[in-house]
Amino acid sequence: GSTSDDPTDGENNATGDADNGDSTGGTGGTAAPGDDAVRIGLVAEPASLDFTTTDGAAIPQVLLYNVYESLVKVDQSGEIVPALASAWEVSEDGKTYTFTLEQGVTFSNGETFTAEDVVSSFEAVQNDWTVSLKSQFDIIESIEATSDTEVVITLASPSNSFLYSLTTRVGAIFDSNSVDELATRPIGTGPYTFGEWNRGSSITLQRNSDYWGEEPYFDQVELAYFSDANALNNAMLTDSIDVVGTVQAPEALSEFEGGDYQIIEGTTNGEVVLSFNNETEPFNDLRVRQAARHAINHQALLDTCWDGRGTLIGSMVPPTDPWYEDRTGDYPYDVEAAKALLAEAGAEGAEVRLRIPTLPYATACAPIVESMLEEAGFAVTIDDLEFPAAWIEDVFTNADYEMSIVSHVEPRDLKAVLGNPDYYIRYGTPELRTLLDEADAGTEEVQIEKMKEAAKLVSEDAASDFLFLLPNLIVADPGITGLPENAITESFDLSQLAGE
Amino acid sequence: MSGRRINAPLVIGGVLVLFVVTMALVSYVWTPYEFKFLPVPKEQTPNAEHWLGTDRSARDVLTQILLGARTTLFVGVVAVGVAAVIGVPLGILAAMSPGGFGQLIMRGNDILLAFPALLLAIMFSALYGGGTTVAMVAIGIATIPAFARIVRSGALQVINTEYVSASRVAGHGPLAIAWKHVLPNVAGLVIVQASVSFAIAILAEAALSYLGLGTPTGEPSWGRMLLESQNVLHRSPHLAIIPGAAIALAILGFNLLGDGLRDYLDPKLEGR
Amino acid sequence: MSEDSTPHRALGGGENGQHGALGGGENGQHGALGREGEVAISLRGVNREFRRPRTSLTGTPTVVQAVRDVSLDIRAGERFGLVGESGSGKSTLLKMISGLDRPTSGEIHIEGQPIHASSARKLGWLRRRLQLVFQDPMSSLDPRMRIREIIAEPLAAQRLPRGDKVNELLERVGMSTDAARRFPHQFSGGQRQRISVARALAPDPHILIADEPVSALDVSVRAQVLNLIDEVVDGFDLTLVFVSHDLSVVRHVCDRVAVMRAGEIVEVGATEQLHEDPQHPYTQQLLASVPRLSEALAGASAAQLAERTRAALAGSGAGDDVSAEALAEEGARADAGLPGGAGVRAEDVRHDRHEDQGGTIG
Amino acid sequence: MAGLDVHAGSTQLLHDVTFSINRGERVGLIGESGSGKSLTALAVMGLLSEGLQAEGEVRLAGHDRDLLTASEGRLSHIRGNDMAMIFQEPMTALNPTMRVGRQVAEVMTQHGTADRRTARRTAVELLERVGLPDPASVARSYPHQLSGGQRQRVVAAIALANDPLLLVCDEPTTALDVTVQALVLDLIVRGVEERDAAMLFITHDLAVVATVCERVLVMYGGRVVEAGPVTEVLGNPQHRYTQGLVAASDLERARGEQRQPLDTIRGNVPPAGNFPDGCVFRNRCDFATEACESLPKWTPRGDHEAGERASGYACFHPVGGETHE
Amino acid sequence: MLLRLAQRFLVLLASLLVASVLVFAFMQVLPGDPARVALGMNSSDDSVAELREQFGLDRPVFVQYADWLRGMVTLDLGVEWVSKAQIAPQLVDRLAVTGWLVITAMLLALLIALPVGTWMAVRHRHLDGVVLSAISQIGVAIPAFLAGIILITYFAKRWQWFPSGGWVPPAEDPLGFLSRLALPAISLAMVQASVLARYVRTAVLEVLREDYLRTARAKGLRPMQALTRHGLRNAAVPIVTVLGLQLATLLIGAVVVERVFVIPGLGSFLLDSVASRELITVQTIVMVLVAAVLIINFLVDALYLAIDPRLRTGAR
Ligand SMILES: Nc1ncnc2c1ncn2[C@@H]1O[C@H](COP(=O)(O)OP(=O)(O)OP(=O)(O)O)[C@@H](O)[C@H]1O
Ligand SMILES: Nc1ncnc2c1ncn2[C@@H]1O[C@H](COP(=O)(O)OP(=O)(O)OP(=O)(O)O)[C@@H](O)[C@H]1O
Ligand SMILES: [Mg+2]
Ligand SMILES: [Mg+2]
Repeated sequence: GSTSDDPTDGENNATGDADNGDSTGGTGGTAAPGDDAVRIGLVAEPASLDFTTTDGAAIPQVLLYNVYESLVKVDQSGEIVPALASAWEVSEDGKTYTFTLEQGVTFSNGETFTAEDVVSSFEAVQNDWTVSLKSQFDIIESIEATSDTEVVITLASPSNSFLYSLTTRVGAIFDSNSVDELATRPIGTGPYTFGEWNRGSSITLQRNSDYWGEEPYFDQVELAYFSDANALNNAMLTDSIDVVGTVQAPEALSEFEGGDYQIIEGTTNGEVVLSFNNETEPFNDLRVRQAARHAINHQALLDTCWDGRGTLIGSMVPPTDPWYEDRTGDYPYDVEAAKALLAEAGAEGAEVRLRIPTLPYATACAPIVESMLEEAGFAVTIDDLEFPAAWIEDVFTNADYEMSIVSHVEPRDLKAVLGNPDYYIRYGTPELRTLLDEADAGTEEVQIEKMKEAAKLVSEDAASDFLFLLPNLIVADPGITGLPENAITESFDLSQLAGE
Repeated sequence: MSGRRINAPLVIGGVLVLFVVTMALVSYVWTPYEFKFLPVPKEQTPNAEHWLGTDRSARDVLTQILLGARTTLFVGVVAVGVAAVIGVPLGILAAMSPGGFGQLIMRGNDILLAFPALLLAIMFSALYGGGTTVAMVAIGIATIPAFARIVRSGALQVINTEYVSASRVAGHGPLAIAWKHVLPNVAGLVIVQASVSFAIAILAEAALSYLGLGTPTGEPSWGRMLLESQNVLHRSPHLAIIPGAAIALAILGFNLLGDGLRDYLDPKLEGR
Repeated sequence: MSEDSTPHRALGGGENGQHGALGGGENGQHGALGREGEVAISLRGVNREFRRPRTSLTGTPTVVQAVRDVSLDIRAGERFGLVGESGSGKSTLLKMISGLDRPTSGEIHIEGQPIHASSARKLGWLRRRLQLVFQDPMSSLDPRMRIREIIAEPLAAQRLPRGDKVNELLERVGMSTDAARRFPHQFSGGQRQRISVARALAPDPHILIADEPVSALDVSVRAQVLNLIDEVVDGFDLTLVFVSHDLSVVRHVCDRVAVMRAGEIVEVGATEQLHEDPQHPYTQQLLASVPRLSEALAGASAAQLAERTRAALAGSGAGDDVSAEALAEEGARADAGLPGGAGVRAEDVRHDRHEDQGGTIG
Repeated sequence: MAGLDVHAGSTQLLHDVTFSINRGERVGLIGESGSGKSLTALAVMGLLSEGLQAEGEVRLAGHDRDLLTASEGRLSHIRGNDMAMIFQEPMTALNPTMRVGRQVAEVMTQHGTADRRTARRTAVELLERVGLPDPASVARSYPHQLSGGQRQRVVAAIALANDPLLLVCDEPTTALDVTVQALVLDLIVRGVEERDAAMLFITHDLAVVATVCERVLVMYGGRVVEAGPVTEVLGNPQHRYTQGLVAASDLERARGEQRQPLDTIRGNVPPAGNFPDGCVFRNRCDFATEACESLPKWTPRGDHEAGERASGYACFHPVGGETHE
Repeated sequence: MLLRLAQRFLVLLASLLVASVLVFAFMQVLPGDPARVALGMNSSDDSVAELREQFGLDRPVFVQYADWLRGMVTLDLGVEWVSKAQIAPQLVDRLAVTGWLVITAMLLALLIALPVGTWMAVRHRHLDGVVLSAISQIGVAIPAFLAGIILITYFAKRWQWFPSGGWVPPAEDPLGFLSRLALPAISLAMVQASVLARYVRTAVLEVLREDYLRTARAKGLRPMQALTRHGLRNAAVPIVTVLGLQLATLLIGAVVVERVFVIPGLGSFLLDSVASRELITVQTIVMVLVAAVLIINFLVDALYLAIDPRLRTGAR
């Protein structure tokens, strides 16, 4: 993972680390459990607690790795590491996975965790889940509990992404007896148990005192939800909360600089995509798409709308993925070239609607994108669509748009976003799909090579423009450690959280 | 005999309103820059090139203020227009129609009164998405009762005057009376109400924009400027102070103008 | 102008059991006029009821009999007076005669044509023949109209040629023609009444109805206006119906007088006769309670006046100290929230004045 | 009251109004609308509205201080106690949200002439004495439940409650019907007589003033133009204005076989501040000459025990005395 | 009096019914399939259909309406589509929060506006009265949310006297409750106080011109005595009218202030529910707000009857 602490904050950060240096020796540190509580401010409150039926990143953010655990998980450097499975083996043909499970694990309702729970959880994904993510398990041919502590999963074909998918919400293990109460009382094996949910303001998690692993430091973690970035920052400044989980307004960071705060800047999986509707005029013409890519001055854009925080990427791959390549040079900022391309396509003055969701990064960047595109000869109108409802309806479901700005935060989502011709970007060319399939089926090296090709393809074919990668910005009181500095999983992993 | 005295609120309000109108008019022929991202540093404090500085998207603030005046006035004019065009005839009708029907109109009016501008705007924005037009229409509809009521009470007084009886004896029908006597005599009330409603419309637009339901991203609007300056308040307070002051002054202007007009225009009708 | 009217002369006084004689021949003052004897206004059994909203859960809605069973003939060229205390139904009666209101029951004919059942739309002809002058010099002229338009209003409404009529009328009522350009508020009460008279004369009516036209004026101005009315009635050969609560004014202006009380006409008769020899106790009471300058100068005191009034009251059957009836009438009027009363209707008070500043949002 | 001037900003509304009223005397004040009658009454009571400034002197027997310069607190003690007032409009003169009985009782508790309980009781008695039937239930009523005549009686009860030395009445019966007027006038006069109080009675009805008062002041344009015993002033007016008033109100003279036009005063009362200099009446007077451009002197008529201002007139061309030319 | 109340009550019921039809009809035309929106980007068609069935969206409109109405009356509103949380208890909680905020703000505003407005009227010809009046004009011109932002900047961020937002129920932590209530209530109250003070000024000025006040002075009451004993009750009639209206606007105005101060009241509930297309919830909240306004109007009418005897029966 590429961690880039804010340089101006070095001192604070160092102090914070030094104080806790010995108590939190990385993974599995030995912080003495105390009675403390910690309050973490976040922006997007989940709509529900049940991610088996409700989509959205906010639910797994709270529950995954904290309340629910999976067999394997992704650590801060992007590695897949053991969780409920202490070890696993993959057969030669890449189709059979054998997991050895931890012993002595109980659910927070007292039930013992066994291989049966894994089977029932995974079968539920295939049978009962209603969100489309369930399709990740379509590849599973069979799931079998060979003993109380061993599970064997057989795939229809080899897939590099399968193990990775187990680190996401579909891999979450539920107690087979309490799935009826998913929406109101989540039961898992994680370091925290679900406390209560004050709708509109907060969710509290309690320390799971029977946790099979290292017990968390804090007795209680309160996740406080704020309607907007500014309110969140204010709460931090007035000491109502101890941590800003994700700073949604990078400009605000300067307010914390020089104060008694630690600022952590990590990376995310959130590619901010200037998406084109590849199916309709004018973006069904490659030259128009290329013109749009040339028209954007990415550095200036990032500097202006996100205060220079974040990473320029150029394609749909974050630097934390193994197949990352710097593609920012594919379409350098060149207004003349853009104009020429537009003229060539006969699309000068092409009228496009930039239909954006009402989310901070989109509303901040849209006016600048608009200005830049107009400079190159597009006629742009910005359309605010309320998020989620209106945006999902118009852009996402009906693809009634020419351009939008959305951050795609799911890990390794090139395939999901661009590989599916029915997805709202309406790209998914056969050429790309072939590449993606080959990558998934091949060895690790093949996978990396094919994925690089795919990333190059979508960039050069200008399937969309990739504005930048959202930074992960955390502000915390100096004494707090173990915060997940990179938001590269679906979870806001609180297991390592500690204080002084 | 007539109370036509130029008074301080009238003058101050008039000047402020005139100032806003001038800004809006000027924006048609001249703005210092185009309203767009400029290749200059963002969040500049006022300086020689950018008299009011630049905003966080590196756009010229003065330009935005000038264009924002246009949006503000536009919202006000349309909202007040909608309200007046529907509310005034409704009020007159309620006053002039016999018995039950007038009561019915007023009861309906009471129900509409229970949907204040902001609530209607939120409902409308759920229906049609946010946006200036939606906001204007919502504010306009929510303001209908104010017009209908004030016009009805004014019209009732007019109708009970002897000159209306005289007009009936002269042979005028209800329509002619409404046109020749009622309307001119409630015009003062309507103008005052329009001015006050204008202020309310500006307020509502600002609030809606602040909620993200008013003027959309990329359009010049004072409420929006206020919203967009929130995150940089600590380091560029002028980005909030300038539009904040503009909003407050415009509201103040219209309120004062309304008060002043109330005193200036015929004191007989409203002196009741 | 009798050629287009169907005279209703057949009806004398017989069938209505009022005091005094109706339409009889005993008053011959203005007998020499052209339309002599023709009935200009005829009322038969006219009633007007107003329903008041119920005031308690159990009570029944009250009905106010503003005018009850009035039958009356007013002949062309007559100067007819109507007196009575406030709330006695004078204005209500006038409104019905002038087609501004319709009786609950009964018949009204103007110059022989029925108006009691006609909708306002069909009364165009009436507007040409009958005009009104009102009491309040402040509210009887539209403050937003120029005098020219005010006077020409009946002409405009009836699409009559305007010509130079406005100036003629202004001169006729003793005002200079440059008044035409001005607005009502630039005139005093007396002048406004002159303008009202001018407006009433514009369509060359046959009948002029005046509802307390001088009650709100000072004596000096009152004299001017009374002279004017006198003059135009003679000059234009009008039938005059003149309402007042002031007996001496009616006595000065009218030939024949009807006395109203509580919606009823209690006595009708020639002015002088009625003054000299009032028949009905109520008329006697009214006459008794009027203070007179001559008497006062001769030494009559307030006590004597009151004594006389009380005696008359006793005669008319009211309580001996206070006229319970008179006061009750007034009270009822106040309750109704009518002009002069202090009653307020909640619907009208609510919001009206205060809403105009509106609320705030946000 | 001596040399009272009242200004509203730069316009002078009252000029040198001087008169005195003896105990037990009833003085009338007549004149057309806008001649300054109410202003005079309010100045006596010290109730002129804020925008008006008064100069001169107002004295009340038993109080050595000039009331015009007296403090508000001092005036409050006098008002309602030694000096009371009845207003013109009975419909609005009472507080609509307070029961009548309390409003009457208040004037007594305010001045400590009775404690709360006795005040209540006395209030009912007073209501009875002003001739209200069933006074107990009237006391429990709100003003809107009473008729105009009844209300005016209540107002009279309030005014008479503390046996004032001076009662000021501003057109107390103008809004009433004649029958009621006759009774209310009697009631007021009796009340004043019983207490041997002085009364200033304002009206524009000459017959009323003649019935009620012994002496009368005629006002026009903010000046007293004529004064004297009622019989003299109204029976034999000297000032041309008084003459005009008397003639115009005499409807009986014009009656006869042939209807005659009434005498009138030409023109109208000008608005405040627009009266001519010199004789205020000269622009409406048929007898006006150049001499009238200067202020006419006060000509005493006979010898009145209350001083020369008590009876006389200010006119260059008095009726029957063309000698002044 | 009873009759008037009964009549007004019937009108209230009818108004509520009409308003409910309006609200329901309005929500019916919301674009987008609420079920799909509720389920999110990655939902399958089957599950959408299932949800529709589960929540009865496939039934005839009037059945849905009747159901909803019954739910409102019996406070059994069912569960939210997405979160599956019971609506009614949330609604009650949120209403309580907004209620605290609005009522506190109103009382605060009244406490300021009554004396200040009266002062402004009594001294309207003097410098202090004019200055106060000018200040109130400026107060009216500052939107509550702007006031909130300013208050946060100084009182929360700079001086750290109060938290910048959030909420705790009074029972849980009375001090914390008060400190969190303070700023939002003040920012609402500032504007309200200005508006009200102006109305109080007008009303008192009006009353000062009344004859009965002159009568009271003629009785020997000092000007202030006359005003307090005779004037204020009469001035209360128009003020109560405004109060009702202002309470209504305050209720809705709280929406924005709740946003600024991150208060989990009815306003944020509404905005969140609109954003996530919880149709029934939106519908219900809107109805609750509208009903609140109508009920406030009714109470204002009832208050009139108490204040103004002229509106009770005239019978003696
Ligand atoms: N529109 C109405 N609704 C209810 N009652 C009415 C209405 N108009 C008149 N009345 C009642 O009818 C009665 C007669 O009223 P009207 O105005 O005719 O009296 P009036 O003799 O003209 O009195 P005034 O001399 O005061 O003008 C009164 O008791 C009044 O309360
Ligand atoms: N507060 C004031 N400011 C300015 N002018 C005033 C004020 N009060 C009264 N006036 C003017 O003073 C003049 C005399 O008024 P006043 O009320 O004394 O007349 P009045 O003789 O009592 O008339 P009325 O018979 O109508 O009661 C009027 O022209 C009036 O316009
Ligand atoms: Mg991604
Ligand atoms: Mg009348």
